[in-house]
Amino acid sequence: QDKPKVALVMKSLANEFFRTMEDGAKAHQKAHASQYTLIANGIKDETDTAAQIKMVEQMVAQKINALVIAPADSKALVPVVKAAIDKGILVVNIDNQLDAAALKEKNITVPFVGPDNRAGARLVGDELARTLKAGDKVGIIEGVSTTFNAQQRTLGFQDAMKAAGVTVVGVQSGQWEIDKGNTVAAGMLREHPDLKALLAGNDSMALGAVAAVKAAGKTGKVQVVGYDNIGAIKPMLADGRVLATADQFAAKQAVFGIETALTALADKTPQASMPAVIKTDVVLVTKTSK
Amino acid sequence: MADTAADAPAGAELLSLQDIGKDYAAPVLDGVSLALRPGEVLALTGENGAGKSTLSKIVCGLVVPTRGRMTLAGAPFGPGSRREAERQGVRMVMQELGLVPTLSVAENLLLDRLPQRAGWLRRGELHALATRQLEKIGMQHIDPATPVARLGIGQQQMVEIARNLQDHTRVLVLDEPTAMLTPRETAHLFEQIALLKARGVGIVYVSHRLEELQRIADRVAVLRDGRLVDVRAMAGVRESELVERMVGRAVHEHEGRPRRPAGPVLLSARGLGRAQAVRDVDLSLHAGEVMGLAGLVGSGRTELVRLLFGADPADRGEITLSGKARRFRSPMQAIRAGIGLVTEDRKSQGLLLPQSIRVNATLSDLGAVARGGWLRAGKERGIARRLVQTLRIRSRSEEQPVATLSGGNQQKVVFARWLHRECDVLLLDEPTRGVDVGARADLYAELDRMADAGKALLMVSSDLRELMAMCDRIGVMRAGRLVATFERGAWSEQSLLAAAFGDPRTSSPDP
Amino acid sequence: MTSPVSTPSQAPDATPPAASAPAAASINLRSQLGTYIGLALVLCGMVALFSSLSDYFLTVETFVTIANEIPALAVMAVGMTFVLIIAGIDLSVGSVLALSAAVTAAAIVQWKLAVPLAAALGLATGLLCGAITGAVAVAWRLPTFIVSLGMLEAVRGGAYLVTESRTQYVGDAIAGLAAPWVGGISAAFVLALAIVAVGQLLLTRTVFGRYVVGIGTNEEAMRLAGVDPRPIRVIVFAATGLLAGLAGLMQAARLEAADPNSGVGIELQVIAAVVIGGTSLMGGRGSVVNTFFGVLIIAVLEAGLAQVGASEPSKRIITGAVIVAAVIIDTLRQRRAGTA
Amino acid sequence: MTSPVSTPSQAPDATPPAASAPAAASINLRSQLGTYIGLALVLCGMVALFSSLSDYFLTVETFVTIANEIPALAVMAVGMTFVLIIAGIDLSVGSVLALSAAVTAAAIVQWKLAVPLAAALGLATGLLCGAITGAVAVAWRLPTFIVSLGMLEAVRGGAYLVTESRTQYVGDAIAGLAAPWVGGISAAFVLALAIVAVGQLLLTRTVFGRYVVGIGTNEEAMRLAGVDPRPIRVIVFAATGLLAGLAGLMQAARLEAADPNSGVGIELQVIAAVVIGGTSLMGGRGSVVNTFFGVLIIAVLEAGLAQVGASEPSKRIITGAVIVAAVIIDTLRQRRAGTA
Ligand SMILES: Nc1ncnc2c1ncn2[C@@H]1O[C@H](COP(=O)(O)OP(=O)(O)OP(=O)(O)O)[C@@H](O)[C@H]1O
Ligand SMILES: Nc1ncnc2c1ncn2[C@@H]1O[C@H](COP(=O)(O)OP(=O)(O)OP(=O)(O)O)[C@@H](O)[C@H]1O
Ligand SMILES: O[C@@H]1[C@H](O)[C@H](O)CO[C@H]1O
Ligand SMILES: [Mg+2]
Ligand SMILES: [Mg+2]
Repeated sequence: QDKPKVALVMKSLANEFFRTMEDGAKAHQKAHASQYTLIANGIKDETDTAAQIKMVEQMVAQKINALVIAPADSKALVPVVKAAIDKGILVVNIDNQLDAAALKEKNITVPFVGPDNRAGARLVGDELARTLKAGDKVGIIEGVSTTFNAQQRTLGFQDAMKAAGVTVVGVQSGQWEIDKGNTVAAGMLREHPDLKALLAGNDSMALGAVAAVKAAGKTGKVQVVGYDNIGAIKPMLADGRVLATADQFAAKQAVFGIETALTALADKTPQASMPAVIKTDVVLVTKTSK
Repeated sequence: MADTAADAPAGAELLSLQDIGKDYAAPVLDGVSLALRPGEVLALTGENGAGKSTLSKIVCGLVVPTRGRMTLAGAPFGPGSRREAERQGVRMVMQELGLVPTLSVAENLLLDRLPQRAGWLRRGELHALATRQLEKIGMQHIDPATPVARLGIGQQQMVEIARNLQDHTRVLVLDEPTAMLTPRETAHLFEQIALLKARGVGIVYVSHRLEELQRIADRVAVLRDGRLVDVRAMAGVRESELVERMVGRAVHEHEGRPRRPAGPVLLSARGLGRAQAVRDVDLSLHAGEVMGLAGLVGSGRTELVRLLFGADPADRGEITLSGKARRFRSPMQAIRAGIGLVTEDRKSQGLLLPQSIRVNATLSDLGAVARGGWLRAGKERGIARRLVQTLRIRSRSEEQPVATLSGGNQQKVVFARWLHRECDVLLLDEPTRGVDVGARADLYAELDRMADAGKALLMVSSDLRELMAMCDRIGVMRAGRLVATFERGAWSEQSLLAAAFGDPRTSSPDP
Repeated sequence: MTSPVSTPSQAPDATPPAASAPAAASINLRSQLGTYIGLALVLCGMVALFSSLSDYFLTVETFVTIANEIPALAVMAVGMTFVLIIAGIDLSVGSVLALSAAVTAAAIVQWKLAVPLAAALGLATGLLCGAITGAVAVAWRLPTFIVSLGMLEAVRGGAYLVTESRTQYVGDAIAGLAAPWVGGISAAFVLALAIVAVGQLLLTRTVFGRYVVGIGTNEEAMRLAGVDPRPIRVIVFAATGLLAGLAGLMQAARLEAADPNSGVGIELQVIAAVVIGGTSLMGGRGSVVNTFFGVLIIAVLEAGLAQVGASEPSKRIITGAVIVAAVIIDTLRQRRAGTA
Repeated sequence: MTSPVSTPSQAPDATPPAASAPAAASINLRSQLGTYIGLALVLCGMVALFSSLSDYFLTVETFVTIANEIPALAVMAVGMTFVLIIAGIDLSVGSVLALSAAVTAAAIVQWKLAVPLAAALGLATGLLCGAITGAVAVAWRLPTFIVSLGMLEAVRGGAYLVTESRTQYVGDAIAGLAAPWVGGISAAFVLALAIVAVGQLLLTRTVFGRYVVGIGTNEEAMRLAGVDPRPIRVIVFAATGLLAGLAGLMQAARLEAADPNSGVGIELQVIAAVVIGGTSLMGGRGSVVNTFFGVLIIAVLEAGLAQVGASEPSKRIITGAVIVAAVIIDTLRQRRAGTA
């Protein structure tokens, strides 16, 4: 009669990405209500690591059986994850990968269920590169610089630009946010009047960049790309103000994470012998994609 | 100015000032030379803004003079801070309270030398020292651990005085120490002054209460417009002479005037009360009369006028205005109904200190200087200027910030506000505190004019002579009750005091 | 200790009794202009610096962009100026901005209301939030810091609810507010300027403004002079809420989207602008025009740093230093002139 | 005509006319206990509510977890209590926390210093930041709000610089501070309790504490009494910086890493805890023990909402409501008791 209790700990639930993740998880639980119970939690922004740690501790106090976590910080969450494992809780990592070195030092293995952000960004970058020519100038708007996936996406964009011989004139952080993305984009457009494109680490910042392009009267002359494929970006893809974005299937990530955990619980697979990485999809989204 | 040394008690000079001057925007003190001898009380008097407080502050290191020199017991003396002056035995009780309301009485008394061991307070010693200090001024009934905020303003003044009664004091400056005191406390203070005198302390005593000066001063110095116009032995000086020296004109006293004809009852209270502070007060105030309220500090006078004004809610009883029962839940309602209140504590309850005289004076009725919510600058300035002239508020212009006015002039600004807004009933709580004789006369004349115009006035004062001169009736409060009401002619200083103290021999005259 | 104050101006036309007393109007005007100068200097210094660092800074384009970026900050700062003068503080403006934008977007996109109606709804939301903050603080006599902190949390929650935590795309339905007008300047900027002007007049020339300053200086004295401070407090907070709502519309118009996360932390930026403009946090003193200078300083700084591509650490360090330096320069100048 | 004279009062002559003053000690004790009760009630109410919503809330484990989560907040709140009592505010604590942690981490990992030395360096960094805030405010007589806002930005930039905007992994070198001791309680919690106790004693029983209260109430009076407020202000801010540094170490010990983003926005949480504890933002009044109750209320709320898995919007709305409600309840209770 004791259904396993699974906790899903995410980052900012004010970010559509995680809301989609949460909705996906909840829908899955509803469909499998007889198999497990779910507690979903997030923190108030992308960076409040301390709050996320508290969250994990509260879940441990709630005597959960499994924890599925999208860590706000790849390194700082490792100690508390270890503490959870020591209490016999099964832990699965999603979205943002925990730091391999830190895991190794703690002598634990945590399976990562998620996409390759660098590869995803590369897809978007390559799509953009097709409209550019060698020597063109572009700017990158990065997410919160302390997050692994933000760093990975910047690398992926750079890989693509390098391959096409396009010059990256600057990388500035827009903190994953629309306002900050707007300010940074506006500054880059002024400083580099011949800028050809802006590559944003997520769609919120891409929205800000679109507004900056419009304010500078350069709609159509400066391309914008994003990442996440959130709802608000769709009309912009349709009318070309955004050229491309990536979909990393937030809902599925959580569901895969949960299913991985449930299977391991059912099979009594010990934490140590779980697979290291379970890749999920990331696909390019453009005007023409369905 | 020449020092009429012949009349002064013998002895070497303790403190001497030579040619002291102080300029702010304009000179406020000029060429003041004065000597203080050990064991004498030198009275310092003069109109509001004459420079008394400024001179006192110079002596005590609070203000640096622009010109002049001082010596203390023969040695050059030029304290750069109050602390330095205090180290040399020169202390001052300031006109404005300088206490910390959130700290206890004991902590305030010993603020600059809290007994400690390695930084830790020694409470036993603190309270013992404080109790001794309080005993000196007859305040031993106050628990030294009480936060000062819980004391009435008069008691706070006594604490301020007690703080400065130190053993090693050589010169003590008292700037209007009795302005907030009642006779009993004043008597305690005078006893202390006598003791200090006997110990050879030199005392500078600033006051507008000339009768007090006659009781305790050896010599009197008169300041006018920042200059010393007279220094003489107190004995044999007539008050009217002093007043003329101060003001430069004769001032009329009202003693012996007939009772004003009383009109219909304008404001009345039945069984009015609030907690323990005011109990079962019945009172009626007639058009065209001035009623006084006497009583000891803390007897509930302030509380009573605040109830009538709606500043505090009453627990019980009713108020009738012009025959209609009213219940004022805020001063705003009382003011709309035609009641005004000149508050007791001008600094915390009356004034916007950083703002100009103009802003403060028109505050009670901005409607009169506005059209459709927009202020009419010219009209406002005109009104303010007229008020400044009427009340002789000593200032550079009506734009001077109130914070830089002398104490008495600040008081006049509060009064000006209620001249600006005409009201049928005016409550006045210690309206002449710190106001000089000349200005008092101006103020009394205004009150007379208001009474003649059929307004009803209720005036709280700790100055019995003022009440006896001005009022048609005097009510006496004790422990929250209105214990007696005397008609003009039926009172004496004796009977008023007796009622205030609760002397069983007094039987109040029948209405 | 009363330190000798330097002699203020010896204006010639002395009329009234004692000493030199320049006519009030001229005092005000001169000291006002005086205050502007301090801040204007800081601003010019910044512009000069950025111009030397970037070839493209000193261009019309840069200033048009800045002009179009500041309206939201500016209108909130006008409200905050009144709030600080009344000795209050409003930490909830950022959340109110987000909620108002969210309500407007939802009204347009989900409830299919007409744009003017939707905008009115958004503004009304802001007004209501501000009125609640003011009314709760007044009713229980609570510090506005804590009430508005509570509102900061609660209203943000409301914004998430309304948008279901998703950025709402609005499209160009309300973009008119942000669209370039004459010379590229947007309607929003003109509106913000008008609000600054009205705010300043309200503060200095009306009975209401006089009451606001008085209440901030000595509330008890105002009460005893017959002015009920409570409705005035509520009005000030309600107006600030309304202006935060307007800022939300401006933001949404510019971004063509309502982001439930927008305005996080902006309250500190707004307050910084007001304080840089010389308004006292203790109440009783302040100027809307100077607040506008504060807004300009912050906007130029942000735009300049982004334009020269300063790294995140140096952006933060420079911003911090400029905030403090601007206040120091302004304070010193005012003290020298004897106005502070 | 004249009002009838009421019966001559039977006031016993022995009692003075002044407020009857019961023994001070007993007043103090009673009103102190009284204050605690209001907050304790709020706390109990919350615990009861969450226990009814979650099966596992009322367990030793939950409380041990909470105990180990609060030390950082608690020690910063102790410092902030002094800051508010002295009529200041310190918005920079979150940034100082991050920088101190960053310096400690860098000292261990990059500069290979011994752990105690590294920790001392981290604490010294906090002390220095606080001292700068205090000294700048004192030297130019600036509002601490704006100085600490500048520091909030600049120090955060410093934290990014030191860590190169990457989370520094430290490992368990300093984990000892956060490691469970007797009954699962960590050393950090015990340390925090000790600091609360020392803070309360310092405030109520030492000359320094009395000066702090005095300066917050009436700085001018203190100056006239010969107490120089400037060094005391600087010390209060320096101590707060030191405590924020300590909070940084506690955080780093828990994370086994220094995150340059940690503590963003925590200043509002710290101030909320202090104000919920009844300390006045106007200065002159406050209690460290009550602050601790404020910290507990915030921690229990956070823990409870997480355990019941409340949705993000409802979390925010409830948090906002509880902050305001706690202050209302406490204020009403105090007013009824006549202590406020
Ligand atoms: N800081 C200041 N700046 C400008 N003028 C000042 C300042 N302090 C005092 N004055 C002016 O100096 C004059 C003398 O003031 P002072 O307080 O010495 O008068 P006073 O004789 O004590 O009056 P009162 O009887 O009303 O207390 C007044 O005109 C006052 O306005
Ligand atoms: N805030 C307060 N808390 C407690 N008791 C108070 C308070 N205010 C006044 N009282 C008490 O109420 C009584 C009446 O005080 P009130 O100030 O009305 O007297 P008063 O005759 O006007 O004296 P004063 O000359 O000091 O103003 C006194 O016993 C006083 O101690
Ligand atoms: O992957 C996610 C999203 O792209 C989001 O926009 C920010 O947080 C990251 O972890
Ligand atoms: Mg004086
Ligand atoms: Mg009184």
